[in-house]
Amino acid sequence: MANSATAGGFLLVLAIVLPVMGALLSLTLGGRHAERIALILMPVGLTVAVAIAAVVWRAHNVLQYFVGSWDPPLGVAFRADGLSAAMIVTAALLISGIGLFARAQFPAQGGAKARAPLVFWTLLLMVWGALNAVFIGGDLFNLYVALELLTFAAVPLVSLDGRAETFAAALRYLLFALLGSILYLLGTGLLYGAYGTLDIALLSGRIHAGPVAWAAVSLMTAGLLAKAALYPLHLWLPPAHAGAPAPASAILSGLVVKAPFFLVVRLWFDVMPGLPEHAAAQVLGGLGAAAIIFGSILALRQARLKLLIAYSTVAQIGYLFLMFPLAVRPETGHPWATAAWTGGVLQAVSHAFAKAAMFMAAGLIAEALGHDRIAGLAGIGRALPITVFAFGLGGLSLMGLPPSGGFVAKAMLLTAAVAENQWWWAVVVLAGGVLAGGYVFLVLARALADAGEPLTLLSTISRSRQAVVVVLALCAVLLGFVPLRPSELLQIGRPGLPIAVFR
Amino acid sequence: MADFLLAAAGFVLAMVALGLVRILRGPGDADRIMAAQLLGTGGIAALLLLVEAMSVPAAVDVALILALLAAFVSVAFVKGAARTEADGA
Amino acid sequence: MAFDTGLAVLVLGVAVWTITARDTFAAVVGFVAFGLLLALVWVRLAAPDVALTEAAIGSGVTGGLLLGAHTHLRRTETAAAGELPGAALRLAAAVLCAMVSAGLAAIVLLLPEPAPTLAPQVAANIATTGLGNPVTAVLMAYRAVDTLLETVVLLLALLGIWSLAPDRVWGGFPGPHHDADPQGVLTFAAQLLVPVGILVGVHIIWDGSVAPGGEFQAATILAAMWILAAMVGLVDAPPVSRRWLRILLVAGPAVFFAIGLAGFAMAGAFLAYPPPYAKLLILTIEIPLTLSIAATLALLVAGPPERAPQR
Amino acid sequence: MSLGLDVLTILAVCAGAFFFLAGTVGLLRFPDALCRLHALTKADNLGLGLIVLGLLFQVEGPFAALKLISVWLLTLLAGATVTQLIARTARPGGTPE
Amino acid sequence: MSSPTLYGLCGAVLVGLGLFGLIVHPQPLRKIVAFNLIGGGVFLLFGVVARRGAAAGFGGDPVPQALVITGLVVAFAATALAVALLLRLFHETGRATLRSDG
Repeated sequence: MANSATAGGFLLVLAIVLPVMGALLSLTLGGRHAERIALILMPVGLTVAVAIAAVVWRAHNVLQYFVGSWDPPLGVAFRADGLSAAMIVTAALLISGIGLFARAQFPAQGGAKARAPLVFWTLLLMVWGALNAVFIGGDLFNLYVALELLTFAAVPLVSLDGRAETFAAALRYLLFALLGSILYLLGTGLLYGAYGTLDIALLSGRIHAGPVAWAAVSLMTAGLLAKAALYPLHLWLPPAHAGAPAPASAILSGLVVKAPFFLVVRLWFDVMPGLPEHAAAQVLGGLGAAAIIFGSILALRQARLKLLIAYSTVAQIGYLFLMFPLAVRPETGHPWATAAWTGGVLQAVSHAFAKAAMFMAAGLIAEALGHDRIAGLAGIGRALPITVFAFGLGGLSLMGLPPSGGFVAKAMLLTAAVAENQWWWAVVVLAGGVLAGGYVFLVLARALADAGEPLTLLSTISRSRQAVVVVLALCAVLLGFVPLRPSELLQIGRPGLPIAVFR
Repeated sequence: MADFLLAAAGFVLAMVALGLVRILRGPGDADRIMAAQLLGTGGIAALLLLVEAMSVPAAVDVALILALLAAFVSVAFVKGAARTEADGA
Repeated sequence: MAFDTGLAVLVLGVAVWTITARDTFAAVVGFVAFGLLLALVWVRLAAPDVALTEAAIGSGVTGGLLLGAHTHLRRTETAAAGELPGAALRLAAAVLCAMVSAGLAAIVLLLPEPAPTLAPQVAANIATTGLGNPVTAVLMAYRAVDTLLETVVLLLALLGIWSLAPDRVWGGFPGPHHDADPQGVLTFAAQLLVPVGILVGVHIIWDGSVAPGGEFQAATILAAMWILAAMVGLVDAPPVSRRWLRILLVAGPAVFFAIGLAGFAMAGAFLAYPPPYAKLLILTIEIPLTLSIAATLALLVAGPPERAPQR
Repeated sequence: MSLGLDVLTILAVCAGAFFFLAGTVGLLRFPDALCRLHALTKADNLGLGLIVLGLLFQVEGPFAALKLISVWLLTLLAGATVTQLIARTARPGGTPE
Repeated sequence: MSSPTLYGLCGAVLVGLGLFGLIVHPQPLRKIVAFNLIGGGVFLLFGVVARRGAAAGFGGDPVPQALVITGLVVAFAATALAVALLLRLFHETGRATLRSDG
């Protein structure tokens, strides 16, 4: 990895500073301005995100910045490799889409109605800044602060509606997240105590297999799993994600849970690349498999649409962790390991789009009907065809059917599992697909059923909001058509891979 | 001298530890707060002795803050006690 | 060594009490005692800056916050205690936690000798920051970005707390109103304490560049003094919709960001200070930052708006 | 000179420590809350005061001495406030403020 | 055994104790207290790491000490948010429990 700051590194600073300063400004100016600030920052932030990806792609190397010109280990570095770039662009696209969708739900208002809009728009920007900080953090403690930033931005989103049950859900989420943070921090301290640095690049050169490294990484992984809601630490997720207003659910399910997953990937593949531990990776995979099966079965048994989608998130998070037993190999650069790794990351990205679209579609349906009971969905397919179509498109990706990003991701995991003679993971992938098909069709069958009499909708749903949902769902599908070049982007900066040897 | 001061700090802390038994035994909140008060004073005394024994004069500020915030916590308790009674009535 | 053993045993004893006490009030009092003892430990570990922070935040303000919460929840605690999980689960949890502790203890014994350290590098570069206190140099120069994001975390927590307000009181006064009692003992105590506290706060921030102390510790003291004055009814929190209040809250981080961005022009990097002006710039950040953090901490304790703004 | 100051310090600190001992014994042995309160206040105010006095012989400069004395005064103030209010709450039928 | 190591062992036990409280106590306020206890243990371990790294005339490595200060402030913010959520939950429902049923 390069050992000095690279040109264009200031883009990384902007990726954090712009949203955070925007949030501070909207907190100061309040009510009517918060939405405007967010809407102005969206194209700007999207440009920065694309620029980062372009610079990483053109240089074929890691984009690096030393804050305050202090070199690590004394200072803090920001780094963007191909994976960071992909996640930054994903976040920017999704935040913009969710922002456009949320305009109708959180319009600028004065007086007593000003609370939810101000909080939503400010937190939307904060989540964005925090996610970018997680994606480019090159220092383990700086990442801790970024994770806390993300937690504190995400928790209030859960109870934005102010309903009693959402306070309990938010509190439970907060307690899980805090436990996760403190375990992560503990691991960080142990690593510093053993190796005298918190910089990921320096650490990867100094770390060696031993009890201290293992204890630190286990603690950090455990903490991150609590935040990522991997089975059996998923209990907080369904009430929190289902209780939040639809745009907030989309942020939480689509993006926020991906940040701890991203850090687990960083930890296992970047902090300690030379230390494969097959048994530990099998445990992670096993938890992922359990998440897929239990999450899907619980999703099938839900009576409410938003809870069904939330349990589906529990299941889909499981797929992310299937990449560990398949991609953690003694010999780095193994072709099937690379396929599994790419599949896992692609799953994270395509699930982000698909799940955001599905939560927002569910939000529109609930707004139109006044409830989200699955049993009462009959006729909605005729009343809101575009929305139901978008829900179906998202479902396609969850099931892993072609053409969709989910299909490519799951196919890569499947192929890697078969090629590496770990067929049991392939069985899980297939079973998860069938179960996902079950709960998606359960909803679609109800929605497309004939209501007998024409539905009277509580409110009319604007075309533009439905369009945003469809576009996000289409993004998830389109990922299935462009797998090759982006996955090459993903490999930039991966240790031990031939592509990264551009120095 | 340093050894003597350290020993004195240890003795005061030991006394405080015995006082903590009162927290364990209760029976009322007043006793608990009294024990905490004793612990606060004893802790400050031990700290002052420690500062002199280790010759880190800057740490006197720690004692200063502890004394300030001990008062703060006490007021919080008293207000709380008043509130609880008002609730109960 | 004997002293350290005694202190460590005492800390553990108080901790066990805090966890096992049947009564929540006792646990909270135990926690305050725990924080106080930890401050002593930090002095023993030659970390006076941390000792100051622990005394101010860890024991003092957190203790006050928990005591306040307990007064509200008092009646629910006994009911909730009935939901204690069964003995088998508790045993399993105990075994798990004992294993975690044992593992960590083993790791502590396994830490490498000589211990890796950045102290020489901190010392070698401290001249360019113009600061005399190495901890302040780490917080305000080498790892300034952590500190910057941390102040944002505080603001975010405050926004999160405000967001809990019911819509009808949004923008109103945080927390309950306290009636002033001019003859009361508490009022008298507060009137004496607050000016002293403010002096101590100023002293701590002033000292921070050369001696232990800094903006967080000073801000906590200022915040505690404000809370004290509010508790006895001498002052009331302003409605959270006030523009000046929002500006006060954001000013510190905003100045931090502004000087950080100016670093691009002045010293070629975000949050870089040109050496001749480093100390001046850091002080320029620290003063508004102290006020902003103090206001944020005080309002964090005050809680969400509870009383509607007057119209 | 230094030796004389050291002796004074040792004497004062020992006396202070004795009062802490007395306070603790009182806290443990006295039958009711008000008696315990009495024991406690005597002990910690005097104990800390004597220890501060002892340390005053060791410090350099008036500012450090001022700090030490303020620590004691602040503790006295906190103690007095709390004791008075505890006394009221502990008395049957008494109300604080 | 040196004094820093002793406090390191103390920190290790504190983490376990706090974890136990966090798992076992049904009352959210007790969980919050337990979380702070874990925090105390974790910060203590940082302090031990710092003390072991004493060099260059400093009594301890200033970097982990600075990290602890940041961590303490963040932990306080977390405690304040959790307490506010808990009190709001209590005022809204009259109960202070995390159980979703009942």
